[in-house]
Order: sequence, then C-alpha cells, then structure tokens
Amino acid sequence: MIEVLIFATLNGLVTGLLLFMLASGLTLIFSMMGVLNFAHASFYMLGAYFAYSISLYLGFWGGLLFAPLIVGVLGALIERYGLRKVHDSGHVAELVFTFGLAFLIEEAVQFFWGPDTKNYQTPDLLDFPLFTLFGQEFSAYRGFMITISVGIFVALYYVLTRSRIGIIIQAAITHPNTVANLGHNVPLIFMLVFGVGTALAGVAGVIAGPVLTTFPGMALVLGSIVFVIVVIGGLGSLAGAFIASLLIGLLQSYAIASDVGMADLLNLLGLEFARDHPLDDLWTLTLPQIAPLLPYLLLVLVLIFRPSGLMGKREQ
Amino acid sequence: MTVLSLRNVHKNFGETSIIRGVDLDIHEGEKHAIIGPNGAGKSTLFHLISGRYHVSSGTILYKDEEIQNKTPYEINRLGLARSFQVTNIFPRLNVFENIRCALLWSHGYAYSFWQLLGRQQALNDNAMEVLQQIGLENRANYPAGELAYAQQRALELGIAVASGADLIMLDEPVAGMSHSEAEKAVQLIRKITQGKTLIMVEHDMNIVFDVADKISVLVYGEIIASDSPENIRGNARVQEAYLGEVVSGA
Amino acid sequence: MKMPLGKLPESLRYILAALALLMAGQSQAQEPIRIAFIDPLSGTFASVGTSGLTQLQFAADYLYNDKGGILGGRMIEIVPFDNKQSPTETQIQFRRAISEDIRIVFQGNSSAVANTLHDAVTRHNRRNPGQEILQINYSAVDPILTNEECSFWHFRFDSHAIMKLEVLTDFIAANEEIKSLYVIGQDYSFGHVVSETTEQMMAQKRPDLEIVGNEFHPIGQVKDFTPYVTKIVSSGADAVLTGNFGADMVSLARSIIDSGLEIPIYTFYAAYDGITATLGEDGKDQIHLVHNETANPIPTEERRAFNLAFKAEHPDRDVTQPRIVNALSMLVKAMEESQSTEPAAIASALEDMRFTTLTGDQAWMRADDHQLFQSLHISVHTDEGIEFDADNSGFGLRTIHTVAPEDNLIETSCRMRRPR
Amino acid sequence: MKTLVKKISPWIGYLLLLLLLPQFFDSVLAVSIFNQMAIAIVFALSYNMLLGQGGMLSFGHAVYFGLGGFLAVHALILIEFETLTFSIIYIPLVGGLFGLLAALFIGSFSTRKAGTVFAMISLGVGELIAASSLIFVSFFGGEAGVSGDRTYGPPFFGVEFFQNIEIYYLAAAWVFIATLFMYLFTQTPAGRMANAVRDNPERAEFIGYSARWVRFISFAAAGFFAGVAGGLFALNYEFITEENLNAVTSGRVLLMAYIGGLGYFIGPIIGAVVLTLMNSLLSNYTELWMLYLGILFVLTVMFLPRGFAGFIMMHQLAWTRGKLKSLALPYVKTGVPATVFLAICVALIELSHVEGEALHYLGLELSQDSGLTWALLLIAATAAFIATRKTLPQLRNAWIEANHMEDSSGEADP
Repeated sequence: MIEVLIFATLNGLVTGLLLFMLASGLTLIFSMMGVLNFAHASFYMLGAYFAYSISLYLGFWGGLLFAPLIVGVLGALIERYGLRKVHDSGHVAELVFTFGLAFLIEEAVQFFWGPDTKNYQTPDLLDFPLFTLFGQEFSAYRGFMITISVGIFVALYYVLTRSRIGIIIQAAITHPNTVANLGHNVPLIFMLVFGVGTALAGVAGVIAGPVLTTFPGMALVLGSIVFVIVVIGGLGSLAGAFIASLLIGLLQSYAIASDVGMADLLNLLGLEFARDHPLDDLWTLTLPQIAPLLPYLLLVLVLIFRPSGLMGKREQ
Repeated sequence: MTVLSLRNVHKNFGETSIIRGVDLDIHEGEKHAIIGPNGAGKSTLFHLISGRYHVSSGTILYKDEEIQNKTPYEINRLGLARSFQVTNIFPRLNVFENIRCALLWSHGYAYSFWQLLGRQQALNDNAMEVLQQIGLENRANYPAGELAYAQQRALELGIAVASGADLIMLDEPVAGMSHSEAEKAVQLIRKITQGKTLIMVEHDMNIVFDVADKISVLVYGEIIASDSPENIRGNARVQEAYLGEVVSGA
Repeated sequence: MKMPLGKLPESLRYILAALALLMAGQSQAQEPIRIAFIDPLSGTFASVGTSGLTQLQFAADYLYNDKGGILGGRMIEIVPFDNKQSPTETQIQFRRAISEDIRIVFQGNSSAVANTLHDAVTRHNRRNPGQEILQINYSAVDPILTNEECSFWHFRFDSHAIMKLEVLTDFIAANEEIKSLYVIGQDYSFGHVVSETTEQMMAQKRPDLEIVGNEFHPIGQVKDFTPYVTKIVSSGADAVLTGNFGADMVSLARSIIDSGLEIPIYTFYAAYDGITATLGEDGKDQIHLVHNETANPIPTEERRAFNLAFKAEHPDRDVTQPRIVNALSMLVKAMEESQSTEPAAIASALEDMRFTTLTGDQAWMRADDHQLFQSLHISVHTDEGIEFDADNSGFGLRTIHTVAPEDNLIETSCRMRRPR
Repeated sequence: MKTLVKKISPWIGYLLLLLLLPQFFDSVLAVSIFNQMAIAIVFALSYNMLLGQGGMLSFGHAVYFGLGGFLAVHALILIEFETLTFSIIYIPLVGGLFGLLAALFIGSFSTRKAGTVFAMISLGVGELIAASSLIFVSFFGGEAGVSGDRTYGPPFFGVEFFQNIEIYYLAAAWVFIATLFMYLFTQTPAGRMANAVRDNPERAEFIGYSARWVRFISFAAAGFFAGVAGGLFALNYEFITEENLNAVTSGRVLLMAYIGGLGYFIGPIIGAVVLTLMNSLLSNYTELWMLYLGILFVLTVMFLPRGFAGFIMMHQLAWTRGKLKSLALPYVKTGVPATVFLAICVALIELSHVEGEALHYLGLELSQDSGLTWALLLIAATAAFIATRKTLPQLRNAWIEANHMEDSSGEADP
C-alpha cells in the first residue's frame, strides 16, 4: 500500500507540475490581457510536434531548445495579427477567437503531421531508471520533468519579482491602466507576455510529448483541465494556479490509486443493493473510474461557492 | 414628513472606514444636495442608500421600512431611483428601448414573457412622453451607445426618473458638461423632479445653490452640517472644512 | 427581422442545383458496381479509416478492375463517405449513399457506429422493401451484431470479441508461468465485454490464476497512465490484458514499458498506424496481439505478391486489415455465383459460403448468424523474422500461435429471420 | 394595416419557403440535408437566446439539446412498447420540456453571474454531464446511445412517418413554430430585459430587475428550445448518443451562431444553413473540410465580428440610399482576384495533401510531383494577391462614398 501512495504522490507531482507550466502561462496572459486563451493547450501540442520534427535532425535537446522558441514567436505573431484585431469587439469575441484558434490548430497539426501517433522518444541520455522502489522504476526522464518544471517556476518567480519587466508586468496585472499611463508600450508587453506564455506551454509540450504520446488529440485531453485549474486557483493568481495544479494532479493520481467505490460506501452504511436495478451503474461506480471527472466537479463546486476561486481577488 | 432617514450608518472596506456614523433625514419634496471634498464618501453614501453596497452597521429607513439589507432592485421597486456619475445606460439598445425598459417594472410587467411590448399602448406612450421631456424624441431609434455625451447624460437622467419614483438620487448629473450644456441639464432636472424628492451629489456650487433647498456637507465620512443653503453659506465650520478653499480656489 | 427571408434560399438553391448536376453526371452508362465505404476519413480517427479505404480500393483494382472487372466486365467503384467516427454523421452519410443508389455498404470502425448503422439499415430495409441495403462489417467486434441483434442484411468478416478472447485466454491459461492477470480497459461497451468475459473464461480455464485487477478508465481522457501502472506493479501481476485502442493503447503500453515492468501485454489493437513505430524496440517480445490472417511469416505467394504490389503503390502504408480483402473477395464471389448485384441475392449466396483467402486460410460464413470463421493467431511485436513490417519501422507482428477455424467455433443466440 | 402586412410578410415567406423547398429538391440527400438544417436552425436560435440576446457565453448548450433528445428517444421507446400512446408529432415538446427541466435545475445556480464565471460553469457542467452519460449506461446507453422507432405511434391523419420527407414536413412545422415563438420572446418584457442585462447588468438592477432572474428566464427558455431541437433530432435519426450532448456539439452551435451573426435574429439561421451545407457538401469533396471550417471561423471572428448577417446588414444604409449599384463594380473588381487567390490557395493545400495520384481540381489535373505546377500555382497566387491588394482601396473608397452621410438629420452626429 505504501508504495502505491509514494508513487501516486510522485505521479501527481509530475502531472501537477506539468499542468502548472501550462497554467502559469495562461494565468499570465489572463492577468495582463483579460483573455482566457482557449487555445493554450494547442500551443502545448505544437511544442510537442515541433520538438518531434526537430528531434529527427537535432535530437531531443535541439527540440527542447528550439521548439519553445518557435511556439513563442508563433504565439506572439498570433497575438499581434489576430487577437489584437479582435480585441475591439470585446471579451466574448476574444474568447471565441481563441476557441476557433484551438479548433484550427488541431486541424492544422493533422494537416502537416498527419493523424497518426508520432514516434517521439525520450533522449537516450535519460533512458535509465532514476531509482527503483518496491520493484517499480522511476525513470530519470520523469525526474527531469520535475526538475525542468521547478526550474521554470523558480525562473518565472525570479523574473516576475526581481526584473524590471517583471515588475512592470506585476503592476500591469493589478493596475493595467496606470501602467499604460506611465508611458509603457502596453501592446508590446501584451505581445511579449503572450509569446512567453505560449512558449511556456511549448516547453510543457516538448517534455510531455515523449511520455504522454504525441498525437492530434493531446491538446483536447489537457485543454479544458488547464482551464479548470486557472479558474479554481482564482483567475489571475499565479499562486492559486500553482496550488490548483498540484491539487488536481494529486487528486487525480490518488483517485486512480484508490480502490474505493460506491459499493464500499454502501457497505459501510450497512446498505444492500440489488443487481440489475436501474441505478446499478451508480452503485458500481468506483473512484478510479470517475477520477478524470473530479476536476470538473471541483470546478462547478468552486464556482458555486466561491466564484472568485481559491486565491482570486478580482470578481468578474 | 421624513421619506428617508439614515441612522448611524457605517461603511468599512477592510480596515478603512469610509462612512463613519452618518445620520441624515430627507423630507418629502425636499431638494437635498450633498456636498463635500473629493473622497469624502458621497458616492459611497449613494451606493449604500441605493443598495449597491451593504452597510457595515446602522439602519436606513425608507418610508419607515428598513432597506439597508435589500438588493438594488428591491429598493428600486419601493420607489427610489438613481443615476450614476459615470454614464450607465444600455448601449446597444436604442434610446426608446432604454426608457421603455426603465418603465417596465413600474407598469407592472415584471418578468412577463407572454405580453408583446409593441401592443402595450400605455407603456409606449409613457416612454415617448419621457423622451420628449428629456428632449431625445428625435433620437428614439438611435443606439444609446452612439449618442453624444450630453445626450447620454440626459438619457441617464431619463432612465432614473422614468419609473416615476418618489425619491430620485442624482450622482453628479452635470459632471463633464460644458457650461451651456450644464445649464440645460439643470432646467431638465428641475422639470423632471417637479413634485418629487431629490437627493443630489454635485461639485458645481452654482448649481447646488441654484437647485437645492437643503444642503448637507459630508467630510471624511461624517455629516458636519445639514441646513438651508443660506445657513450653510454662513456656517464657519463648513467654510473652514470645505467651502472656503473651494470658493477661494475657484 | 428586416432582411427579406426570401433572399436566403437563393444561394442554397444554386448550390443544391450544382450538386444535382454533379450527381447526374456521375451515374452514366456501363454501370460500375458501386460500394459505399463509410468510415472516418477526417478527424482524430482518420488514420484507421483512410488506411482501410486505401486497402479496399487497392484490392478492388488489383484483384478485379485491373483484370477486366467482374460480372462480364463491370468495374467495382468504391465510394468513400466520411463519417468522422460519429454515429450521427454515419446516419447522414448512409442517407447520402442511399441517395446515390448504392446498395452495399462497407463499415468497420467502432462498434457504436456499427450498431447505429445496423439499426439504420434494418429500419431502412423494413420500410423500403425491394430497395434493401447490405451491410458489410469488416471490423466491428461487438458480439451482439451476430447474436441478439443479428440480421439477414449484415455480415461480419472479423472474429468478434468473445471469439478473440477465447483464443487469448486459452493462450494465457496454457502458460503456467502466469499466475496472476491484470485486466484494464476503456470504460465503454467493448472494454466491459473484455473485462467480464475474461473473468468468466479464466475462472473456467485456470481457477488457480488470479485476476488481481480489473480496471476501467475513461476513454480518451487519461493524460498519463503511470498511476494505473503503479497499481499494476503493486498488484504483482504476471501479465496484462487490455482491449484499448488508439492513443489509449499507446500511452498505456508506453507507461508499462517505461516503468520497467517486463510482463507480457495481451492486446487486440496494438499495431500499425503509428503504434508499432512508437512502441519500437521497447515493446519487443512484450506486446502480444490476437488477430486474423498471419502477417509474418507470409504463408503464401499470392499474399506476398499482394503485399508487395500494395507496398509499391503505397510505400507509407501497410496491409493492416487483410479481412477487408476477404470481405470484398467473398462479396464478389457471391455476386458471380448469383449473377446479381441485388443485396438479397448476394446475401443468400454469401450464406454458408466457404472460401480460401489469399493467406490460404479456409474461411466459412456461417448462415446461422452471418459470422465468418477462420483461423485466429496470436502474434508478438518484434523485429526478428519480419518480412512485412509496420510503419516502416522494422518492427512488425510475427505469429507464434494459431487456432484453426474449427477450433474457434462458438455458439450463437441469433435467430435469423430471412425474407420470403 | 400596412405595418401589419410588412410585419407578417417575412413570416409567410419563411413558411412558404419551408413548405416548398422539397418541391424543388426531393432527393433523399436533399431531404436529409433539410432535416439537418431544421434541427440546426432551432438549436442555433436557442443558443442565440443565451449569447446574442442574453450575453451568456455557454460552452455547454448541447447538454439541453442532448438531454431533450435522450428523453425523446425514451418516449419513442415507450410508445413502441405501448406504455404510452400519443402521436409522435408531440415528441419535440417532450424533448423541450425535459430541456426546460434540466435548464431550470442548472440555471438555478449557473445564471448568478454572467461573463467568465458563467462560461466556466457551463463548461464544467457540460463536461460532467457528457462524461456521466458514458457511466450511466441504463439511461444513456453508453457510447452506442439509445435508439427508438418513430413509426409505432398512432398515425397522424394517416401519416405513419416511414419516410424522411414526412419527418421534414413535421420538422418544418416545428421549426416555424419555434422560430416564431423565439422571435416573439424577444418582443416581450422578459426578452427585452435580457438585452438590457446583456448590455449592463448593474443598471438593470437599478430599474427594478434582478439580473439573475432575467438571465434565468432566458436560460430556461433557451433550454426549452434546445430540447425541442433535440426532440427533432430524435425523430429524424431515431437514436441519440453521447456525442450529441458533449463539447463538440456545444462548440458547433457556438460556431453556427457566431458565423451567422449574433446580434441579429436571423443570424443563427444563416449560420445553421451555411454550416450544415458545409458539413454535408464540402466534406464530400475534401477530407480537409474541417481545416477550411476552422479557417473560415477564425477569419469570420477577425474580419466579420457581426457574422454573415452583420455583413449583409452593413449594406442596409447603402441600399436605402439607392447606392448599392455603385458598389457592384468595385466588388467585382476586388472579388474576382480575391476568389482566384482563395481558389489557388485551396489548390495548393489540396495538392500538398493528396496522396500519390494527381489532383483533379476545377477541371484541371494537377500533379504533385511536377515542380512546374507548384511554381505556376505560386506565381498565380501571388499575382492574384497583388491584384486584390491593388483594387482594395477602390472598394474602400466606393464603400465610404456609398455610406457617406450628407447629414440630413441636421444635428451633429456623434
């Protein structure tokens, strides 16, 4: 049992940190521009695909270096020539634009790379078990994923709190108008933040691609979860996003690891249930079965009882 | 007869106290102006009365009914209407619809989804009357968001008074207007608030002394004086705290 | 509502008129025999559908059209219809096929789609006597289609789930080293059939073998299978059995391999369309698959020639579903025998048909339930002894165990109702 | 009297159009497409009640469509087994009532806020219900869904609904009724206040209305009509599955309403017709139709924020002033090279995608391997693009000219 717990925690951590890499970019973009970028996970997917293509020539590390750059530039261009144009039509139009973008990117990926699963592999350098516990290996690559995620978190934190641009961004999050009045080139900052945000998603794609498989549906699987995280964490709150990422990563991991079901609950309550009852489906439900639903359940509950999210201040 | 009375009303935002124990009585038919320096809490006081904010403590009575815990729409239904400092209209509806919407509740339609607006003769006539009053009848089919500023302010007033409320609260009704526009606006205010109780926040002292028959001075969340215009003019404390500097500065 | 509504249909009328012209142009003299192929050709599942379409088209050309056609010189024309693997779209495309006067429909992907199509065909045939449609199911394995829900107008050319499981569980049961088995699958009907049937069969065949886990995960929703693998590891299972397909299959297998668990994985769909390439060296000798028609070693020259010709024309594709070829060949044989292209006549001729496939298999279409019986194989993912690899990866399937058709006969609950 | 005629004539035209369409196109395919359109029109209009009229961006509207459809199919099953006996013409009403019920429940907590909070709740609820539909097999039938048969009800004036054309006339009747009622809803106090709350929820509260209640009523009505659409779906296809209430369907209706034009009542109708045609016709000619749809959608959001209907309405002023003619020539001048450019772009996209064989495109046979083909196409594309850019200012000038106000009103325009 203990090994399940340990590995569930580790797995939850890996997923949580990966989610945070996406959520941090999304939060940055939202705080700055007030746009919930529906296409954020699509940039994650683009990261994986670009990295795959680059890795065919330059190996994994080349992909790690260049793919996020390409994704970031692409993101900045989309902000400059797409999103900014839509900005005048209001927030709903922006949200709908990113929604359309997500749709378009998925189709474009299928167009350029085809619908097959891509053979994107972990680098040989990291192809060894980091440690073996109770007969199960924890691969070095997963350790690497954790390192990169934490590294990015630290770097981001450092940039946001110490650097000049970070301070401007921080100010823009809380007082967007003042920053513009101070004479900063806000459109440029927007473009930059969007570029960096999408590049972060790109990094996540690069490192997640080999383990979570690179296929055209990978954005869809993650997309709405990331959304859920930033909303649960509180829109615009980086700390909230961090907590929510880990929370959801761990929650899902533990739920899968558990073996609890409705049947156990009913037994505990001393209730019997008949087979072939119309509600049979409900009674035979197990926690692992509904694990992927939990984030959405959490989302709805949070929004009902605390619409501003766990750490959110700004009411919409 | 007292229409509205505030008893020891407090409002805090976190640690900061904005309204610190206000007592105020408004009598029927009175034209009551509230003045005070910037940041004194005038708009907050309006928001408290109209239900946008809830009081931290104290009571607000409207016609002997406690309203401090009611929502804005409940308060509005009791016959208390207000305008806003920043133009607050329905930009994508046309001017006529703006006024008609403001009339709906008082005409008793509530949330009806079985009556067709086009068939409601009395309602539509009433809306046209209000439009004529505020001088926007030839702009009836214009999207409200595309009106000129002064016209939007007039519409703002129209929405506030349309419903035939007994107590009307105007928050800086002539802010941002040119002198001639302001003059027109004052005439309009006179016309449409005839026979009604009016509470008004305004910075332009000429207008205040022109319109009001009673003035309260709010300084740092407290009413330091509440009296007729003449007495306020002569009140030393007011002079010191507020009027002096403004008048001399102007 | 100021816009005149009358303007709206103008453009629509032109488009539809253009379409009508186009369709009129298509149905001309020297009538080809037209066969509808309804499967996903766009969207996430497109790879399997387009691959099937390519194989069917190739088989029609290579085996018949290039040799002068059938029934005295008529060509076979495969008309693709894209259903995006959606039941709703399937209905729409089915109606479109009817509208084009097509009477034979090929379909294979997803049991849900097969079931809807089956319902639609049954309803259509009942309501439009004399204009019946024939459903050729080349891949959907839900047992009910040749059991409770069987129909005269439906023929299945793949072994259904229970037949395949029978072979798979026999194979596992025979392996004394396997003392415990972990079953994991997608939370939908096929996954449930696999889970329940495995449990039943194992209890019968190897009461001592313990099912240490029986898990469902939501279909297409799992980002990372590692947590599931953790459970598999801690259960101490000696083997894993799964009915997963697509990305869920790849992710699961990768996670198992990555965690260093070296136990056999028994599957239905862990090959081709990018999966073989992705598993590559890591999955060697670990991934097992149950299927019809041996790929390696190639049993006959005919099959070798077919595969080579296919590869020559489509270097990036593989012959992933030889059963499509079988279905077409048997269909043609039925047409030749009955000298007709009427579904009723073809169906009667197909019943009880015996046929030798390109691979040399003896196949039998049982009249009782319209289920095809042929030998089933268990193959292993490897790069040794592979003549025809998958995804040009050097890896492919090598058959290690074969069950003859007479040994996988299985009872049916079908009560076939034939038209008078 | 004259205004009455003016008011009613579009409706009579609409009704005639609905009834006469199958007289012109009576193939199985055409009728199948008309049925799809009928369903899409009701669904898209109901979505517009939320987003266009009420300002609620929903990512889960398919929930009400799907739930209505599921109950409708279950009703068909009950009719088949003679537990219930009523004519199937009322099935859409069954769907509508269940859609309403679901909307009443979910709306009770989701309409408290508009904006992002509402959008996110709709997303969460949508995902939850879509996922539960796969778990609760006895009601939803798993991924295969549930199927019924519409022909077992008592005949309606001798019609037993064997053929799709019979369903079409039934659907047409329902579409007409639903459209009419949805239009009338916009003319009621509740409908007008929905616009007001969309524009400015805060102010609405100060004229006596609870923004939440106003939203709730629109939401419930939208749920009802989505359920009606679901019922029509059930009648047409005689089955329903999980995909009909998941995010894909929700996304599609958003696409329809947006491309058609949110601000106009007729917008979603245009969107429903255009998207249905694209879906059924375009997908026949190319596997890449989804890519084109994505491009169309993004371009629409960028350049036609008010959708196709908005584009048409842009010409209203020029039309009333009799200047539409002066726009015709500039439109042709820019339109021809622009169309050529788009056509070549499509050719390039298709050519790079085609497998092995040559591409047959507009009567031409293009070879993928020929460098010359590529070069020619690229040159032609560039030329067409330059021509478009060159003629664009002319169009712009003509446009300004046609819409220029000579200021007849006398007062200053804002």
